Amino acid sequence: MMNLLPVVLTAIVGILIILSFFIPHPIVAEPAQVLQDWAIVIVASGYVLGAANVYKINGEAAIKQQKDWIYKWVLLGSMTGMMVIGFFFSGGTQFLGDGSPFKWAYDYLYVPMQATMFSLLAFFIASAAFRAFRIRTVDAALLAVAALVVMVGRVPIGNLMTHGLPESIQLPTMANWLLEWPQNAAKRGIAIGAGLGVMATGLRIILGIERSHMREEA
Amino acid sequence: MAFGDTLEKVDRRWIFLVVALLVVIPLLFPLRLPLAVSGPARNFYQAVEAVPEGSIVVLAGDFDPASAPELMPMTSSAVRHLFRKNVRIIALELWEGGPPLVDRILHEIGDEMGKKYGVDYVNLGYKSGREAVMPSFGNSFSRTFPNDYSGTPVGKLPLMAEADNFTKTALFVNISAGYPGTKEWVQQVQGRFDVKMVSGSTAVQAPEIYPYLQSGQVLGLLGGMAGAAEYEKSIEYPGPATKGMDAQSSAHMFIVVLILLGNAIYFSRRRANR
Amino acid sequence: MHPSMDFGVWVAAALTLFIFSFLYKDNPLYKFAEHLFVGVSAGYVVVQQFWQVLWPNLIEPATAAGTPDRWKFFVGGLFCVLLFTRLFPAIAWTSRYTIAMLIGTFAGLKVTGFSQAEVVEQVRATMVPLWNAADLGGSFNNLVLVVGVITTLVFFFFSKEHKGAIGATARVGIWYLMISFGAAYGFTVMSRISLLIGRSQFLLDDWLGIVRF
Amino acid sequence: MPACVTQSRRHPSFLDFVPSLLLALVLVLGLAPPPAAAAQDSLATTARTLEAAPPVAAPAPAADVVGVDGKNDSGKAIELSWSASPDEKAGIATFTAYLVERAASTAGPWTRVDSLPRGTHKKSDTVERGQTYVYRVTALGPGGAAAPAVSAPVKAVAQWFNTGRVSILLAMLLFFVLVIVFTMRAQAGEKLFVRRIPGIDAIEEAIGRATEMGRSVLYVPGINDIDDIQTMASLNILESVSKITARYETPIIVPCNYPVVMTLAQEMVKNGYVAAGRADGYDPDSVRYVTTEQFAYVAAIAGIMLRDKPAANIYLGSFYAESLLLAETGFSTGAIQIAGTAQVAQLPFFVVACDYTLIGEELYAAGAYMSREPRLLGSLKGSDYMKVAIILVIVVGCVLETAGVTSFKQFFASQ
Repeated sequence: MMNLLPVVLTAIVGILIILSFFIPHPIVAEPAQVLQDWAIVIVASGYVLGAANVYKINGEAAIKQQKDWIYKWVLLGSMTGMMVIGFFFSGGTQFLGDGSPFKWAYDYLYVPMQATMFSLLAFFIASAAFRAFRIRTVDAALLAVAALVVMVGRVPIGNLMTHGLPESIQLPTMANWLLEWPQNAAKRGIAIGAGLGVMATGLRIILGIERSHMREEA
Repeated sequence: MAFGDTLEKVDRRWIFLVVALLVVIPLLFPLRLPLAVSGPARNFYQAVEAVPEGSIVVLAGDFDPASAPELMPMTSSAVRHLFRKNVRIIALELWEGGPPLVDRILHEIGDEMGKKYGVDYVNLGYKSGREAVMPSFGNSFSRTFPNDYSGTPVGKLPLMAEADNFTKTALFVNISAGYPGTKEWVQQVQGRFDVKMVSGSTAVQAPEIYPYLQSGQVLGLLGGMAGAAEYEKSIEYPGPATKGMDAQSSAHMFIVVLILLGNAIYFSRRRANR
Repeated sequence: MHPSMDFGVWVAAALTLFIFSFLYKDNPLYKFAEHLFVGVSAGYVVVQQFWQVLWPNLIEPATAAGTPDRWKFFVGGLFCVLLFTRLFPAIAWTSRYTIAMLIGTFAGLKVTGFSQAEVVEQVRATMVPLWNAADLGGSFNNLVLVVGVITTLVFFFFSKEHKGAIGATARVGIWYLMISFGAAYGFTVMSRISLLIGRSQFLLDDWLGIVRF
Repeated sequence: MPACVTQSRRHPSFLDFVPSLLLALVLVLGLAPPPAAAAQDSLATTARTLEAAPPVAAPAPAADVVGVDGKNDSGKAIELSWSASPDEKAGIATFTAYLVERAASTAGPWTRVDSLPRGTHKKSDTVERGQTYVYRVTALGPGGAAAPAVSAPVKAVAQWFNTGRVSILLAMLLFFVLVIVFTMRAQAGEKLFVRRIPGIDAIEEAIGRATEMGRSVLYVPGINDIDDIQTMASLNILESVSKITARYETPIIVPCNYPVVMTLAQEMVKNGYVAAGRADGYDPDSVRYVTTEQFAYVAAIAGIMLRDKPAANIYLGSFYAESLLLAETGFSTGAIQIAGTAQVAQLPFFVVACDYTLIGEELYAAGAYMSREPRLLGSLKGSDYMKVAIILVIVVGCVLETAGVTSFKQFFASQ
């Protein structure tokens, strides 16, 4: 019973949402809308729950003085600090207003660190291009040619290099053609396949034969 | 193959250093290489250009600082382009990390062009809920966003009284870094509410948007910083994306050289082993 | 050169350099910045969710007296509370109702969204005229598109061994896939380099004031 | 405003039109919310001519105002259309705009809906469900307002089916039936054929080589939690892989980044060893929880690669930016690399650096094939037959489009 009820709930909710796509009548549309209203706040609560888990995992590591425990304190301290200034010292719903301490932390801590973390990939991609891009097969050769044409053709240097040639064989023209026709065709094939995959998964979830999401934390 | 061997075993930190130099030097000493505007970017420009003066456009800025260098220039250009045409903007954001970035753009350009908050533009701020927000927002802007970015009830904003769903808007501009983003807006809103839509995407996501272009689900596409630079050129207001194009070119050329060199070493070694 | 006079910009620049130091090797400065980042973003998200989602969409309407259909907000709030039982193993099972509802909602939305945008619309857009004497270039492009979509679908067909005609068709499908992966590779390179350009612009402009972008 | 004065003197029922006249006044002064570019332009021109030109006549009225309930909606829209005022044509200065108003009955009071420029003869209005409305359209000009054209009463009701989505419904039903039928057939024990997948065939060969070299096998189940179907597919494959490593007596290392994934992975590896009849050979420490931090997780795996030098690296599951770091490090250690993911953006990095790559759905197919789970097989088979149907529809559609018949394609258009 305890296991069956949630499965039935999933089925009812899923079918209602699907029906609301085909039936505009408010008898179906309004409950579907309410479900979406709830989904918005539940997902938000999910983020808060996730933060609680960050506390739990890192708190344990910090207290038990596991590897890198000193940094765990940095993590816990900065997280707590953000929440304290965000909840109590930044003007409530105006928390992201100019001049609030929370906005300062966003501008000068969050933004530069997140942006820099991801910019590291620029270096790694260069290194991987040299050390782990091998044209061993016809397939890889096709991939390489398309990659080179797009890399050069989509930036001004490609424009400069083939400036004098007839337009149809200029690099930007070739890059754009590759993108708009053959690569587009393959992406569409993938999209159709992936679309069917998602629909099948959705159906399995609604029918209750896919339940991996129902497992609880170990 | 001693040279090849040395090269292949080279510490990758040397590669890192060259990448850094090839990005920084062109930024310091720009060449201003000529830029060509691609079809999808031209279509983006034309779709915005076709918006009747005075109408309302929805702008969803779904990104965070990680992709800001690609997407902020696009957002700025789109806002500038729309304001120039006296089009009013309703903005929203579905990525938790980015709302202040979009808000800054709106206010900076809004102030510069003499636009009034609440009348000429509104920033509805952030909502969680990914796909669940989208059809919900399409049904009613104000039900999904009862308050704006800074907590003002939307009932107090004159612009919001004019449009509460997509039937009253002329275009939907989505600036998107991934999930949730252009793909999900197309799936949940574009078809369902029959919305005219354009997309500015990170370069990583851009190839996946092409099928929507050919089908007409998305009317125009800006792909990555190059797309942003093309749009800056179209609206004749060069910004950071245009200024980044020399560095982008030099770094791309370096990666091309790395791929070719890596394979040259690999093939000569294979021949030698035979 | 006009270095920034803003303390915040110096903090941002220092953290940027801490993270870049990882490229030389892993070190305490990087570790510090990494953990600071995780902490700051986790804290940021909680505050953001509270003031921009939970407050206007749940707490405010549920506590205000005049809200129409207030029961909806109470039920929604109850589902949220149930989610937090996951923190307490003894009653964690009650969170299943919330998860069940959420999964059902998303499953429903995805089923209809994908069937319209990714299947029916894509199939419709692939029905294109293959011969138009007035526009041979366009006809050729259409042919490239249709052949690509069909061969790619054949490659992802699992009920027959890839031999004979099916094998040959699937082979063409692989070529299309490889071209699309090449394009994706090129675009990914573009994205990553752009991010580095963005950081360099910050360091050179906002921090050091050497050039203006 | 001399024009208005002239108008009022000539028109018998002036009082009826006070609101619209005021509106016309407001419009001409440019105070109203701008209707649209074209109207504004013409209004501006009119305003200019007015100052100098002699009074002009009011425009001829619009006619045939028809309001119909908006299709396929929840009863919130009325679609209005009317035929043009004969004076609307360009070059005739007496026309400026249409004023659209509505009321509960012809007795009024009338509320303004919109004003529309020349060339626009329809308007979609948002209304209350189930309430009756009458609409009237008045042609406005510098010479005043024409007699309004009034519609018959109209009511918006909610529809029970969105007829614009028939093609989607049919496609969905067909596909669901296929999936359900095949799932039932698989459950009944029918052996459903799945084609060979080269990357999967190569796994045994790679494990064999690791055995010869006396080295281990590294298996990375992706970086997402179990709610990602890719992770589940990977764990299904892991069971079969560990069966092979058990047979060859080769150690397998499985670093995980989520606690739940680790628990399941342990179960899978154990099952594999038991199935191979070597339950004693199972080492619980072979499956490890590392960390949920993306880059820290990758750094830990790179450490394993450089230290233990596994001879075969298998990356199956969901991957993001770390794909290229894994593939690069593994490549530099000379291991055989087999990868598979449905994250399309990451596939290029695997294709160029790995010996075999499972592309997109091949990962799911491999999971279904190796686990023989009816629910997975049913979906796989259902998708296969749906693809055949799709290819047929595309071919027929292309032929008809080429022949100039567009109704088939039109049928698939949805809203």
